Amino acid sequence: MRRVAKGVLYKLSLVAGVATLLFYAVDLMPGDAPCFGPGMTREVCAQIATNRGLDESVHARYATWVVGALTGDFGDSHRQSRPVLDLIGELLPNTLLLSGLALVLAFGLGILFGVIQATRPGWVDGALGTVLLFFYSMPAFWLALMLILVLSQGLGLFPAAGVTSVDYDALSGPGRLLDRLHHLVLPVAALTLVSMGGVARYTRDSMLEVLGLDYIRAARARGLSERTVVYRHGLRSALLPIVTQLGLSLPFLFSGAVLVEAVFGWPGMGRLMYDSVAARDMPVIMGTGLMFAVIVVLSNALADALYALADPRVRYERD
Amino acid sequence: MSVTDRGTARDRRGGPHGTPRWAVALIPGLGDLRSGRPLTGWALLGTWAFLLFVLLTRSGRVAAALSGEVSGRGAALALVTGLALVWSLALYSSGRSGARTVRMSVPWRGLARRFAANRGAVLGAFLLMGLGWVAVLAPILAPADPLATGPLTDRLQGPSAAHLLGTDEINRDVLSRLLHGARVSLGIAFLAVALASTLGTLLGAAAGYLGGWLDRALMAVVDTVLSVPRLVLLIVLVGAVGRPSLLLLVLVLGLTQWPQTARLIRAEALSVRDREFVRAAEALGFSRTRVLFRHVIPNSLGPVIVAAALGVGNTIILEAGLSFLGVGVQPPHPSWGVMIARGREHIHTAWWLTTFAGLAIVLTVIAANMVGDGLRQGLDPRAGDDR
Amino acid sequence: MTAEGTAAATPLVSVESLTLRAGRDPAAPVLVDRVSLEIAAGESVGLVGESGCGKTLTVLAMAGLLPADVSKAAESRVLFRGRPIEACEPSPLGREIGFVFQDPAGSINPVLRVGHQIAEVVRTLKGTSRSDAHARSLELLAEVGIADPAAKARRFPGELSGGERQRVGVALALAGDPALLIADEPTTGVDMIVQEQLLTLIEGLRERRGMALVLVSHDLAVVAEVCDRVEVVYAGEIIERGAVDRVLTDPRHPYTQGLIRCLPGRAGHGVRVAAIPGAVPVPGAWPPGCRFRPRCAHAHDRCQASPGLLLLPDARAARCWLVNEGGAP
Amino acid sequence: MTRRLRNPLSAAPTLLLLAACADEPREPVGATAAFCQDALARVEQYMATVPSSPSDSHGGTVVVGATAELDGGMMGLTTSDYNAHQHQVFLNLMTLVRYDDRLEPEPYLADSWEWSGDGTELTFHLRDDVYWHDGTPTTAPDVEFTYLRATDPATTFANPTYFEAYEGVEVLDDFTVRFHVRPHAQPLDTWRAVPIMPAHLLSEVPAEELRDHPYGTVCPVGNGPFRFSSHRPSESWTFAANPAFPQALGGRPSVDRYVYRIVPDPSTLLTELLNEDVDVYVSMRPDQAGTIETSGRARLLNFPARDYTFIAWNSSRPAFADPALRRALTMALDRQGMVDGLLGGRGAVANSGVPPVHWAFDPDNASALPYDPARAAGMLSSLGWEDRDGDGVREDAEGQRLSFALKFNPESELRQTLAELSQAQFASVGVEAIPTGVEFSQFLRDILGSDRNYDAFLLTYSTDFRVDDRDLFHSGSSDAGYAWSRTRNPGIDRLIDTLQTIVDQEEALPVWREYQAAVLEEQPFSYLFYPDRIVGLSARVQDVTMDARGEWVAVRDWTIPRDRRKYATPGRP
Repeated sequence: MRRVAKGVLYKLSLVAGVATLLFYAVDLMPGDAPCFGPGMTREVCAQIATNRGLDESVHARYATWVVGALTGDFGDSHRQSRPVLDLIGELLPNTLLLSGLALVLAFGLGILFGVIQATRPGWVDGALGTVLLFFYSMPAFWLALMLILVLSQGLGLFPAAGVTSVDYDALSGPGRLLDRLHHLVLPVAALTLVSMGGVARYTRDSMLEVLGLDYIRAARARGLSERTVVYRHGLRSALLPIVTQLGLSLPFLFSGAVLVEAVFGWPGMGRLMYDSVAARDMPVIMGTGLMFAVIVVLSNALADALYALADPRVRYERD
Repeated sequence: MSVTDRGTARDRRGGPHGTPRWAVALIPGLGDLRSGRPLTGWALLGTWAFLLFVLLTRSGRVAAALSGEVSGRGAALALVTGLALVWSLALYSSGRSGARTVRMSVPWRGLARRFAANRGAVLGAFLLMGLGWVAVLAPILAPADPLATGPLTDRLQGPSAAHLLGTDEINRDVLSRLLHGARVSLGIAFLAVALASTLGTLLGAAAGYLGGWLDRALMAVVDTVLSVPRLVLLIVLVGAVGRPSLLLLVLVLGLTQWPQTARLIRAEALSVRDREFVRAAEALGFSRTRVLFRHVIPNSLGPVIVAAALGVGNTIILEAGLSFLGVGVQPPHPSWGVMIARGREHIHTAWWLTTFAGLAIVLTVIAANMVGDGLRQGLDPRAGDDR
Repeated sequence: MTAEGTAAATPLVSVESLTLRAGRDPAAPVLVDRVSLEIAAGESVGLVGESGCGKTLTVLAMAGLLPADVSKAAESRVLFRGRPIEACEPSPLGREIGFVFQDPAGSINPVLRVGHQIAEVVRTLKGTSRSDAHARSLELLAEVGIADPAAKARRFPGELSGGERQRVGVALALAGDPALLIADEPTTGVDMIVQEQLLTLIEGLRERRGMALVLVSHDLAVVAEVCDRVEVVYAGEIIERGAVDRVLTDPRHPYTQGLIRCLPGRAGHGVRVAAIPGAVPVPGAWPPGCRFRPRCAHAHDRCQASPGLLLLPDARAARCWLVNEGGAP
Repeated sequence: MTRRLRNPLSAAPTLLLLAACADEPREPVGATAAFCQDALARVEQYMATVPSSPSDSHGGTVVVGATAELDGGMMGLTTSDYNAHQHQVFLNLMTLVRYDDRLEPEPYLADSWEWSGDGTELTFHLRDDVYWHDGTPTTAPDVEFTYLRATDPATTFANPTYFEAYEGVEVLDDFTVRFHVRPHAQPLDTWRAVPIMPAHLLSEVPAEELRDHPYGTVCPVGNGPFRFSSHRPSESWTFAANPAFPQALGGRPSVDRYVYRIVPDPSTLLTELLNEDVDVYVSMRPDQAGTIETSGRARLLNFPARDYTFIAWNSSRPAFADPALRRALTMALDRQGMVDGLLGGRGAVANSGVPPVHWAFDPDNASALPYDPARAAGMLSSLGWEDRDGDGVREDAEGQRLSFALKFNPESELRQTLAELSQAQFASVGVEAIPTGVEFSQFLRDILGSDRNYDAFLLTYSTDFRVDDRDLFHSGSSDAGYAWSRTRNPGIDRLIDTLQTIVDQEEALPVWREYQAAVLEEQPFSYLFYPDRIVGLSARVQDVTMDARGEWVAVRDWTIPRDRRKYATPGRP
């Protein structure tokens, strides 16, 4: 019980640390919310700052923010004049959909290709490895541009931007699903292709290591089929480090999503965060930053939980 | 294991028989090739051939640069010293009888051998080395000034004999910008990774070896930094200083990378600190700092080296991403990321602007990854035997 | 009955001129050199020798389990019931040949429950239903002497003691009701009491099930306790063979004699194999002629030529020039 | 691998936190949410009662693509965003007057207006058939409310200079409102620019909360030809035709639905246009126009506007104090080349902040300060700037190098290109310009802050119809935010003062010419060019006219022909 409490406390303190780091780092950023245009005066800018409480000291503002955040009030966006939680609620599902799907595909396909590489040494391993490394070495945004140029503009197969079509609301149920999937193809492909290689390489190495272990040989000696040996015994153990990798790669996927979202006009958290930093929209920066931190901390916890689930040794060696 | 060791031993016995001494002295790397060190041999030979080729084909430019008439004195000096160094090395080794024996401790010797046996890794290493030289020699190699503009009415020319990779939106030579871009992109990546590795190694090893509050505090910092998506952190940090200079980019890329390294090396240090030689050193009464630097760090470096090689690739991509968002390298420095970002305006009509810069990134990152893979397998004997 | 008759006529396993090399290269060092032996149904044979002499590789070859980096010479043949083992369909592994590995901890998957692993093998080999396989796994656990099999079946290997783990290893090997059990140093790493229990278990199982048994050990005493016949291996070759009691009482090869002198009770406590000076030469560094020559007290000029395996009465054989001269020195 | 063991259960409480975060915003929180729910419900209620009998020519959905959000949304009292303002005055809200295509005021929400004899009282008579989208009539108190809030400093109205000459307001009756003013140039321009806001919705909102009030982005209830239907942040705004829009003003718009889509990457947006997933690409990059021309999959529209691009010189830095030097620097730049090359001819060389669409624009200045590097070099030499140490950069007698940082915000590709181009062209006359990209927020602080942290910078500025350079060049405001050159020229001061008080155009024209010549002489900025606004149009959309008034000036008339309609519209068979 104490261990659990300590774990939760540590994670909460991480989130608090991120919030503090972010608040003071953003405060260090010179420049104010852009107030600019013909006739816009310094007085107006100063008044805007006063209205938003920006003329207080940074510590006072931080305290105000913390008190608000603890009571579930993350403030209102300056650029979008609506509650931050409202904004996040609109955009987070988009990001989760894109990054989540890409994550699932990257890991699913990556593990599959990694196993194929590990079990088929020779040219299959080499060829797959080369192709995967090629995509892995690409900047995601560059691949995104190329995908748009070829598959959207050139062949007209997929829309280049957006989450849904303009007439989404008028579509039937299955039509809506198809429309969403149609819009997901390119961004998910861009994210998946660049991250798949890492997973595959990891899986391959892990598989090779596991497949060389005694108990795999022993399993074969007991007459188990190659399929059972590779997938049930080999992959199951090889997955352990990959599960850890899964937890650690979540922040990367969100980072990658910032750029992919920008290219595909995908209204998500990455873009929201980027735009807010440019506009010094502090409530949104803090809200999204905190959201990211929570997701990362959660995914680490999830990775640990999965790890424990996959590896009984963690469970019984705990005491 | 013992079997393959013997095989190498047999190779090593062979000497530069049959190759005239003068050839060995004149052509760097030949001696190494003949005495069964293909890695060193080809590296020396390749470098020598490349530098000589550049010197011969661009002698006018080199001379002008040396005399200060045109820019690129540093590059010209590097070219001449590099050539002199390679040659003197050849002369030196040919002046001695038999093969040189490089004294390496056992694990590193194993690494070198397994690395050399990995064709991909060797190819990657040569590619990186070549790119490194291209970056250093960019002012001499580039056919034109990367900042010099041509007439605006004639801009965005496609690849041609005059401009091998075409010209950009203000009629600058893309090839020249690409070559100079190598300086910026590689320079930033290597410096940032060096910074991160140094910092991460020191802090991570100290945390792992010394433990206690230092460990807890450092790991809390590490976990915190790793909880923020790196790109977001980078945007904020670059923004916090306002004007993204090259130095700043190196700093923020390095300072956001070290936690990963620290985490890796801490895990290593944790296992090393219980090994006999560390305990023995402590028992002898050596100071903890001395034990840290003499025993713990050298024996934990393996994963750091791998992470550094892979980190170079990641950093190049990250820098490109930052530049793509407009918060990275600032003009007129032509980094590859900047070239893609700027070229995307013309992606529909002038494909050469984004394509070549993108390929340069892909090539470099592939090379860095292959080297990283080679190192990883080289450091792990089990993995090395799978190939 | 006819089947049994055939089985009696053809040995269960016969190994003919087995030569193994480290690597594919025909010039690669030889690890096992022209070993031939036969195992009849129901027979129990011990393979004895110091570590590194090729015992384990020989039995792995018998089961068709050679590691990828070891290659078998073209003329070598391993026959199971008279047919090349590679050609047997389905593979006799598990079904006809059960293998108990040296390291029980390493040879059982640490992340799967014990009962699940046994049931999995039962299901694969016997094609039974899930519940039947589970019931059978409990029976097997009971058979190998694990108390409270139902509870232990739910445990992970890491939660069992070393002895229990090895018993599970035996149960896994028995899951297919094999005709031959190969046990490779099954008692390594366990204490004397557990070793005794395991040996008793294996001996009892063999008798009850009428299986043939190949027991690999560096300890002649272990083999003497369980086996009918013994094959002494040194530097990749068989150097002596015969019924256990005959070999023990009348060893013909100086190496066997050395091994016997090391047995506890004969040379007193605390004395180890060090009674034979020197160490087994590594593969590739075997001396020409008799390979035991450098360590042999009776070495002589003629020992520079290999003596060959000399057949003796009572199905015995030894590889020593001294044998021809009418007995042990 | 060594790793710390973490209890998997420790994730549970944090998981709840996430669940809470993800669920909560589905229901917008607090009183503001209730405000918007009520307002939108009343709009639906009212719209159900309006008879809509669309003819055959009506219908279809037009999709406009742009790279940025409508910052501030439809809150007309605070926005400074160009696109947002256009949507306010042409789609969702109404202004008292609007400009016709000759930029002369014409009636809009105000049916007519009159001046008192001494020019100090301006009386508007409002139309009586304009209703807010929730059915409330638009009346004089709405105008009064708009004026009072806009002039209240707490509201932070974006352009207080609009009301510099205004002294008070009085409501005469429901549809008559009178303003008290001091005589000044173009007095009606204010009411072309400031949309009238709904008093019945917003009068309870404290002035300081208006800027961040959700009215602007969640429930903008307007009275214009389009009514708000939804806003997905960073993604799209959707408006529907307002069937209750007065017939006298043209009635309901031609299209059923108008969608503003945000696609931040310009090249992706271009692809969307070429694929007809976007019909109107506004503020297209000049470089993309060429793609449109060669593709044949879309057409181009470009028109001169009120923007100009310039390099501002900080004359308080000694090197830039001399107007002659600034003129020499201008002559080192190939401005015609920029227009022809970078803009593809879509634009004109600039010589002042008076755009060609302005009635007082002086076309005779077009050939002033021509591109002449040799003459520029000569002028620099004669001013004492010579390359004395042979490093390619000129120095003055004290050895001070003619070298400066040229700041710009790298978010703009065009200005990035311009910075690099200027560097090259300055270098050819021995002047070292160091392009220095500065992130926009920081850039604004540098150029607007009182420390004037720049030597020179590049900017594109959008002037008002009522050109007033007081805050740019008048000595009286040289400490204020926009006095970038910090030049003090009594002649220019006098001209600016005079111009803002002359009501009659005939009378003002010669003064305007004199002013433009004075600016040319003083050269506080190196004016580069007036870029045209460029718009890409898909084959789907017809009847599009655009001019200096803005892209959306005639959005009511845009048509999607019947055979080109591809989107199903909710609620229409």
